[in-house]
Amino acid sequence: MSVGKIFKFHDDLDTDQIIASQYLLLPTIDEMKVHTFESLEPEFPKEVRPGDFVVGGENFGCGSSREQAPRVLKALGVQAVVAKSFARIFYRNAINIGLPVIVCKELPDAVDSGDEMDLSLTEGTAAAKGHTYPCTKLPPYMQRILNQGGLIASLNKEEV
Amino acid sequence: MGQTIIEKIISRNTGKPCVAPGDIVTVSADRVMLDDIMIPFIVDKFQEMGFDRVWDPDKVVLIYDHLVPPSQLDDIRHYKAGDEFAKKYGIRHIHRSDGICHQLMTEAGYVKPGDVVFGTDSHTTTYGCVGACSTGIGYTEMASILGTGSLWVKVPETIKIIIEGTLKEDVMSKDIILRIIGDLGADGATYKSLEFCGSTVEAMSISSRMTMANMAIEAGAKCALFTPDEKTARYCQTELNPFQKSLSGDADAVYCRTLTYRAEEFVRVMACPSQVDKICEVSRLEGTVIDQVFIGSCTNGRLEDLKMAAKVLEGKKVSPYVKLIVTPASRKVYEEAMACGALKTLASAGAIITHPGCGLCCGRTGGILCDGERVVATNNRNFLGRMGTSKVEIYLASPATAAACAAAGKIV
Amino acid sequence: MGMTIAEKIIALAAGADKVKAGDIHTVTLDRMMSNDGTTHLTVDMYHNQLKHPRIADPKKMVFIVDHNVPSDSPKTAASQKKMRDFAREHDIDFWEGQGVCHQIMMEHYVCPGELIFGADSHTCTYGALGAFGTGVGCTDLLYGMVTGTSWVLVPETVKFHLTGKLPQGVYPRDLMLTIIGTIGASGANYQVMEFCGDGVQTLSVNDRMVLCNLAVEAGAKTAVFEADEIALAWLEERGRKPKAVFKSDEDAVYAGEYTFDLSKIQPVAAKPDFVDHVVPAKEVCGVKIDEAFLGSCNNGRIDELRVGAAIVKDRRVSDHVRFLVVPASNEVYLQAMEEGLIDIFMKSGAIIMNPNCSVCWGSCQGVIGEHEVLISTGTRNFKGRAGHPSSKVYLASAATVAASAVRGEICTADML
Amino acid sequence: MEQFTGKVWVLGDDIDTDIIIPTEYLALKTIDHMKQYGFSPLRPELAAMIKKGDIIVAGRNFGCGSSREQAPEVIKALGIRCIIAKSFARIFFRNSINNGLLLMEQPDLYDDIKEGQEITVTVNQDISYQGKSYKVSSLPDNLVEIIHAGGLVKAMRKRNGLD
Repeated sequence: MSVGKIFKFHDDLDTDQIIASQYLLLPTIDEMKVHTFESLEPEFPKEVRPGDFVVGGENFGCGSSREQAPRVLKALGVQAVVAKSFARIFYRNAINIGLPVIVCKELPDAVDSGDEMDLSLTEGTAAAKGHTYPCTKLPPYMQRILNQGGLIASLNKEEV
Repeated sequence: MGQTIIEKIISRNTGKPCVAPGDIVTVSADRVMLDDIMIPFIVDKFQEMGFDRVWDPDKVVLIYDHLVPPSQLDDIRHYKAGDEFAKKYGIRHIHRSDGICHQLMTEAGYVKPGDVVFGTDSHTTTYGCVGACSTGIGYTEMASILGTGSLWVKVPETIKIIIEGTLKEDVMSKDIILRIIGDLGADGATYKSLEFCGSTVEAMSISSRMTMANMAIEAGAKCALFTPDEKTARYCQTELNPFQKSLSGDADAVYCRTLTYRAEEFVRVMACPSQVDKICEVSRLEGTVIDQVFIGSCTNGRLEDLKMAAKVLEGKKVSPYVKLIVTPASRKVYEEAMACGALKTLASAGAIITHPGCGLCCGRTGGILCDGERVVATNNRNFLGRMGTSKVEIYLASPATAAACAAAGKIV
Repeated sequence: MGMTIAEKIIALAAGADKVKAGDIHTVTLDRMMSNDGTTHLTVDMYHNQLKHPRIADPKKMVFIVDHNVPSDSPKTAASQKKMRDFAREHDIDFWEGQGVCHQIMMEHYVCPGELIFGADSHTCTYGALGAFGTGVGCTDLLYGMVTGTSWVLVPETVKFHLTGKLPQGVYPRDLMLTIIGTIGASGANYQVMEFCGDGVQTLSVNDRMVLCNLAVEAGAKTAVFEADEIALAWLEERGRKPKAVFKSDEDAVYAGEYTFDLSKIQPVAAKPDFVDHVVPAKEVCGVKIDEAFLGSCNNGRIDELRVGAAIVKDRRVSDHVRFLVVPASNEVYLQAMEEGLIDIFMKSGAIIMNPNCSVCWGSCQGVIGEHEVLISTGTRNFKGRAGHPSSKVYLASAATVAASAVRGEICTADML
Repeated sequence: MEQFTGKVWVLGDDIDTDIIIPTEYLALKTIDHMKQYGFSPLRPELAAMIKKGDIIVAGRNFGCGSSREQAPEVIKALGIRCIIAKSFARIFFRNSINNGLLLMEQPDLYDDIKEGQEITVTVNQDISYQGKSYKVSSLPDNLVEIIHAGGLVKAMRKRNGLD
């Protein structure tokens, strides 16, 4: 993990905002990803760089079960999503596809879009603006899936 | 010298004793039809031309059908443009979700036998089913008619088509018109008027005649006319006046061409991809696997079409992995097809029944297909890319044939 | 220490005597549902990412094309074709254009006691029959399809004690929106909402589906009712038998408990752009609308069509409103036709579309334009969900939606 | 006599209006938004290759199909100077004249021409291609009037005393 730029979003950020319905049936994630955050931050797909972070408030990723939501973020190179809390399906989907989702209660209120952040998954900390904030650690079961690169990668590994 | 139907209508409209093919005359419009796809363009041109009033708002009918229900954000702009225009110029005849324009124009009583009518859609030829001279024009010309009430036309030559005898049970008027288009070619009637007569035509319902008048444009025709009769009078809820009664071709009228058919010789046919005049007997296409069937459109979305489809599908199911999409031509057709049980039969067979409108026929939404898919459809055009990509194969057929194909999952 | 219904279902699926909240278990899935929102991605992963592509049991799989029917573009058609071809090749039950996936599942598959994954967030609907249905992404779905199993974190259960009976003119949708408004959009995150109490007896399976369906809008993993006599009679009519019928134990552990007196519930609306922005419907009366939608897996069943039809009967939909009526399934459509409801809607000027997700999913059919306002019986009112980012969606009951369609602005049925 | 020279794009028989501009693009805001999709079902690359002043030569029944006036407008917006075909469909013919897009019927040129070659057109007289002359007939007077006015809109503006 390394330092990246923050893109910050509001509480109850729903999956329709991450990727709207009309793009979900496009053939590939690559065709969808240019529409990420289209109605909120249309420039996001152009501005985000590999290693950058998405930071949210409470209930990040609420709404539909569309796995396209974490996948477009991952395809754009988002290193991790840090939020005060996550909606259940988004959280599970993100882990399944190997996108780290980090619960951190304090950091979201202390940062703004454009700030830099450093995340240490092993230490379970996020650092920004000179402060280091503790993050909630993933349960080992989920950490293992994440470490293996996602659920399908773990399935393929188990079958060696 | 005698006159053809179109010559009689134009003579009467222009107040001349007679007109001859090739004459260029200015006619007054008895009615005009504006559809939702074209309305913003019409409004722009109308304003650009500098008109400050519509010549006769009661003669104007505005119909939303291609974009109902809306499927893209821009569609809403078209409704708004239409609503604003209607409000500003006092247009009262508006249909926002009642069905396809060409169905509504005669069904709702806007067009009577002998009328001269223009519409911003090529299938405006449909109203020839009640003996009206009707034809499609572009939006610039529509804007000028809205301002002036008139339009120049060249009096067309007429091709007479005589059909005598009784059709076989599984043959519909769609099979007839497809065969005629095949014989004439896609440009065989360009700038000409078609005139249908003979015992077969006399025995036909107005719906069947509509199918034929509707598709005349696919042979390039300017219009296609049937002699108004008692059925026409009933359908139009009117009594025919002497002029309307006179609308048949005179014995000594001059025709540029006459085609004669025996009804018994017609068989079920299809127009094969991707030309409307590429006609083939169904028997020669049998076994071709299909992905989708569409029954609807201003060509074949009427009650008799839905009843025929229901008769074929009674007690059957649509073949697995095949979609049958049924789009009634109008709200009235929908209600009648519901009342007689046709919709129930179709829905029980697994058909997808949508709200009346142009649906898939105009290629905006309503069952768009992808590369490698094949569709049998009852509408009027099988042009390249009309219902999806250019690698979609479209076969045009009658509702009876289309329904049979839906049950079989292949052309039968 | 006892177990809740949800815990018992998970225990059965995990082959464990006992499970408790917070445990992670591997479970055998009873059934999996996937729709055209994501199946094309699942199929791609199946072909491109698996070392040993296989399907544990095709009979447990159901594929349903419902989101974008009839298709609106070649790309949509291609994604659906991919799904159709896969179903055909692997002998997977396949439905297309026959209704919204959750309605099809309830009509034809779901049984009490089953643990069901659906690649759609509203899979929680199945709790109406005492099943554990939950929404997952397509990777989870793929894993389940390949192995027949999955992992679940046993959720806590929150008890919703319902008492009394809803007043005339107030509907289960008002009740559920009120509950979500009370507990918030993440008020039950990762939890199970269990409905119980004497009020439950007044609710039909249809009503219970309305409640369970929206549980995900409070963040819940699922919602569940005990499969009582009402549920079992409904099931029997359809010729199905339960897998298992569970009651929560007296000493089961709940993470929280709420009580709602049904007789106190009033017509409500959820204001844009969040499902938990719930206010009394009277507070939003007068808002001019451009479109009204009666349909969806939440509120497109025969009960709601009856309510809507009774209101628009002998009335005309406002000239400036597009009123979309979309039955939740072909079965619902046929019944509504039989009862004369479709005729009433047609005569009122409504637009009646084929059973599908329609504008609730918001990508094509019935899309709303710039600054337009939709009042909907759909599941969500997120920003731009139904069309242009500047458009607004209000959620309300079928009665309020139908009345508003007639009036041209938001109003409750008693105001007509 | 008006005369011009241009490079030729050759299209076939029955070029329909759905090929010229497919229905899915008809509700785009302006002709400029639409024109990139001109001829896309048949030759998706064509629209980008057409240069101002180019000429289309085609076979029979050019412009058959729907009454969409976007068809001649798109062709005009792409920069096409004129279309020479064996024959034209009726509505397309009217729409083109009304928009000031020049059309000529010529029965033989299509059979001889190769794409990419240049031809010289003398309006109302003939077309010259590789030293050979192909006759064209002149338009009826009422259409000449519309073209001289610069299209129907301009003719109406004149009528309404605006220009």
